[in-house]
Amino acid sequence: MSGAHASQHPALQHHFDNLDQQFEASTLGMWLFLVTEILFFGGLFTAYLVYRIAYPEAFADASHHLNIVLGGTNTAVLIGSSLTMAMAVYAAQLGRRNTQVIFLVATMALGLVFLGIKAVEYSHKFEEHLVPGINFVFEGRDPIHSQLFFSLYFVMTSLHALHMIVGIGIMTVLTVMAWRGRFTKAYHTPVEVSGLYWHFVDIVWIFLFPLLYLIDRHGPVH
Amino acid sequence: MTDHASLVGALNGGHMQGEKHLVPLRVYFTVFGILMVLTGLTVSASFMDLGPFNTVVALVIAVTKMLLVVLYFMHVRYSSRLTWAVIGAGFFWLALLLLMTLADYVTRGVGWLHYG
Amino acid sequence: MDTAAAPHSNYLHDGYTLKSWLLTRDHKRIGLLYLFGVTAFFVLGSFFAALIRIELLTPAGDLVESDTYNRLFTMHGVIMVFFFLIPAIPAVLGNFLLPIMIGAKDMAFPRINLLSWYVYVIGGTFTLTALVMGGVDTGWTFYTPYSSAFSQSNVALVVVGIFINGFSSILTGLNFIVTVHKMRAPGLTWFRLPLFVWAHYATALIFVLGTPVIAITLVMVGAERLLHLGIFDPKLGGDPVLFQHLFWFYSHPAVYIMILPAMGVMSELIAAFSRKAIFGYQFVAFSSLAIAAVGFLVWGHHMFVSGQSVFAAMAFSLLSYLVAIPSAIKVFNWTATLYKGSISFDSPMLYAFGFMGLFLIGGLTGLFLAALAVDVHVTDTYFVVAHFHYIMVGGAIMMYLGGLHYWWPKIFGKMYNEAWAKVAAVTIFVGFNLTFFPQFIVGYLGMPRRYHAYPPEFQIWNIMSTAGASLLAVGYAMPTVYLLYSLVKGNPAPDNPWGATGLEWKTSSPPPTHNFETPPVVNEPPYNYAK
Amino acid sequence: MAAHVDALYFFLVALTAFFTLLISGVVVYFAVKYRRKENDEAGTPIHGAIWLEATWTIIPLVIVLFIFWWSASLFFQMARPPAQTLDVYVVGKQWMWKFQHPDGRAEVNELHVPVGVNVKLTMTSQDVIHDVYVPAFRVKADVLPGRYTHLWFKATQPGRYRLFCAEYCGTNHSGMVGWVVVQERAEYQAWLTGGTGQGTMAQNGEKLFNELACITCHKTDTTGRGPTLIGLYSKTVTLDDGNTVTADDAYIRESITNPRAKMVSGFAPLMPTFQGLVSEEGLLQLMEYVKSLKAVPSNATGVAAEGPATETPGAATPAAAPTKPAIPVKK
Repeated sequence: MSGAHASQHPALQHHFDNLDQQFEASTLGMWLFLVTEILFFGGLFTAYLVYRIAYPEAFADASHHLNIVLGGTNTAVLIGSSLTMAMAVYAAQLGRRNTQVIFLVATMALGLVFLGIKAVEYSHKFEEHLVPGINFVFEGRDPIHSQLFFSLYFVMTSLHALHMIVGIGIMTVLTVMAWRGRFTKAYHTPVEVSGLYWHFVDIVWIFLFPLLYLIDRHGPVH
Repeated sequence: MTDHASLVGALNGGHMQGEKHLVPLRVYFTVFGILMVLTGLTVSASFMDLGPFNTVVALVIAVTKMLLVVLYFMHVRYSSRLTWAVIGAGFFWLALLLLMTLADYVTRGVGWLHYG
Repeated sequence: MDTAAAPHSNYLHDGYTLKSWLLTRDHKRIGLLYLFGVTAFFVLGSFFAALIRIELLTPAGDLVESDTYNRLFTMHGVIMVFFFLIPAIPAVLGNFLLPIMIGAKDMAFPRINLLSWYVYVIGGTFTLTALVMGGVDTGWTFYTPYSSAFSQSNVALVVVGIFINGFSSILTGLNFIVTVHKMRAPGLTWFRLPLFVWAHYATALIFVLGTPVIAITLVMVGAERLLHLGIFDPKLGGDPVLFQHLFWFYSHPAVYIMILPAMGVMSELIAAFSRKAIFGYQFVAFSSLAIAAVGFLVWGHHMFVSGQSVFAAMAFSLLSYLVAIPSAIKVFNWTATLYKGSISFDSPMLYAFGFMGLFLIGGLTGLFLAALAVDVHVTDTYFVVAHFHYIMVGGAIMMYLGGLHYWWPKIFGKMYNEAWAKVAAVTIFVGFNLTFFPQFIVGYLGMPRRYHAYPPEFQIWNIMSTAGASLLAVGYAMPTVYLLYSLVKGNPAPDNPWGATGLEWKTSSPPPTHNFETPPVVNEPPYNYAK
Repeated sequence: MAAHVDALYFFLVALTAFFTLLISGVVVYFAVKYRRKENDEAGTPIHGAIWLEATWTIIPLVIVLFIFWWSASLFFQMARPPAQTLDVYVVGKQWMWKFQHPDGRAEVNELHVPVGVNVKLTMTSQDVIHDVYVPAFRVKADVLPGRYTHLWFKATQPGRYRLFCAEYCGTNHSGMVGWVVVQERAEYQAWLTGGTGQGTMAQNGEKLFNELACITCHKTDTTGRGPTLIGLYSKTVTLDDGNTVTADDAYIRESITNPRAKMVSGFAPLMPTFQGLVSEEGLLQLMEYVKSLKAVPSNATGVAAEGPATETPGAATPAAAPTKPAIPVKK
């Protein structure tokens, strides 16, 4: 053995040789988890792709009923939260406790703003009778397949929102840990790894926004 | 970004956590700025009639944004080859799922092969 | 669990309370928790199989109602596939052995490892709850729109159960990959790894890349069934064939989740009982990766009559043939390993010989199903049922049992009765063939699967099959008895009863809590018998 | 066709037997010859041979590519219905098969066809996925809701052949079975005309066309609010977005159930959906009616290849070789 236990750190788990190995393992683990997430959302994107190619008009008509201002704002909010998350990791890397806490809280706040706006959008959809299965009335060229669009819209955005909620939960734990000074320059693996997760959720939205909100906006409104 | 070389060097060699991939702040802010600009761009592009290129433009912009987030916010630019391989595998398998499923749908109505 | 082990103590003596087991983070104990779980599900699944075989003794559906029968084969499939076969070798043997084989103290993420077992138990609980409430009748394949709009059974509960259980696979796979990458002992390069580890690494790739797709697919089925969000139901504008694409994207590679670890066990057994390095080590190792990768490209061969396009069917057929090559390479290399070996006939090796024969038939009959024109005739008949049982029961379960016998002395430190073990291995082999070979014939004659009642001309084959199944049941009952007996009265096992190589045989039987008294350093190639 | 499938099938049986016996034989031979004689004996260290690996990679590869070529070319023939076919329409529902012959006779769980004639089934389901499977003919195809699938065969011997539902469809799946009754042509003709005067499918379709008031808009001339349907079938239609579409079964079905999805150029989107208002059988009858609306009145009803007398192409090809029914036939 390399005798790496010389610098025993309290956060080092017994089965690792040193913090580096532990950090690399955690990062690799998170990346593998994100790969599973890619394929998890991938199933939805497959359904979306197949139906969008089959029923382009129905998807365009339906897409025009989404609110581009709210969707765009949410995109900006989420990108902003990615920035604050990156700053939180940066602060952790430098071992700055207060900055870390501030940026983690900011990330959570932006996440909550996103969810709030999403809730407003959902309530509009209820009012506009655009919720398949519960309340769906649609005037368009191809209502039944526009309904398909809204099914996918709700499944995709709600699963994305669920990931946001989980992310905010993780942030809460991290904030408490950071506040208690658990992260140092030498050990802040949880912050880094959770950051990867948060950015991934942002990336999903980066695709959802144009795919759901921006279909054929120049085209005629039906 | 002048100190990349030393950063990458520190990364690949033996290193202490905390000193590695400390990306300069201005990189984060620049990336954030570009992401916001691209968001505006994708919205305005969707209001222009580009024919079939509307979808292409939207996807190119989305992929660019994704790459920026992955490379800088997620530090992949400074990560090991293993990380690159893992991410590559993820997207490759996603492509398999999308393309092989699509292979069925796009060939369903072709000529007399319209079997179903 | 982090307390240092006393000298000469082992992981079994590291606490005797229920809590010391249920909160353990020791991969060996987690492996045993899984052993308990998969055995329970195997017994349950076998019970349903027995009822199915008894029902099919007569052409008229006279033992149970058709609704009951449909629930029987569905629950048999769901339990055997998701709660027995998929976790069996990886989560029991893989969990126990993988860290030891690479000289690590534990998995990379011990808590996640324990979590995966709890996730498995919770998923199983949902499924059992559905069972108690009357079961589910969609077939394990959950084809839409039957599952999402028509079935009157507990589809949602089972779908939730399988969804949750999927995370157990994902977490196990993730743990395996990280462990193999980051936790290998000094000197243990990739080409010094046992082939068991290669096979489990390949399996883990499928866990990670495939399982999420079945998870999201089941979410969509659930959304359509519970919330009437149209996705697959044609009445709501959807395409039911899309479900089949998404389902088989995972569920075909899932077959390789079952067989790849079995191939890994096979390589260990052949080497150990021939006392010889595996012939063409690198080819066997890479063929595991090739199977895992190409296995993702062939799912459409389940859908040749489903209404998918002829072009897609052709592409999937061609790719299905390509995946046959790495399997063939493995078989040839195992055979060549025997050449000039020192072959013993200990009970694990008997399972290995049995596996060879059954896997040959199972694999070669796969050629029939990849052949478009023949598949049209035999798909959805008993031919398919026979084929996949040859792979999953003849292949995976034979090696699960072979591996269990091989490593039993290591796991529990006890020797079982070798004579009984030999009798059991032969009984299982004979019983298995009697059960499933007639199904090839009745399938070719046209008997569709999932039939509660069937035309009288098929009866003779079904009687044979049921007769074979009773022998098979006796065969499976035997190990349960003598293995359990060995725990009480068995002779203590030496550290290396078979004279085998591999790090697991260099530590004590059973191993200490942290696997090795002194962390191992590897400085020799694998299967180095010619010292 | 069945004989061709069987040829490939038995080739594969021979191949399987050959390799199973070969490898098992080698394994047994090695196991006996190299059995352990001394307890501490080790095997001879042999690590591999690249030429052997190459051999057992390339030979199987050649074999499987050959099988692929054989099976795929056969599949092509099975997938493509011949030009001249006797059409029968099939509706599957939990748990029965309904067969409609174009000129009227409908039957349940029994399908009468003449011997030596190419029969094409156009199939759809009213509920879940079913599958028509006639083992003796080696044919099988899923029957999907919301869509038409096709299957064709040529029976070469009179008799009764079992028909199964091969895609699990719920409670009474194993009861969704029937018979294909293959008759000599004269016998078949007699059966066909022996119905109770239900009228042809096209006639029933016309009745439905009037009952549903389709006639008010889709007139026989160009004065209607909807496009005329005269001579429409299999023609190319220009849509309002400039695309074109062939007026095939799928298009006509969609135009009835989801009329606004493909709007014909020059017409307003006035037509309501008839989804749920017309049964699957009704849709097929309407389709037959549309098909019968020929621009230039042609011979007979316009239903293709309905007269068995004209139906002989290919009868002398190898495909017509007598099929030995694999299933004992009950008379």
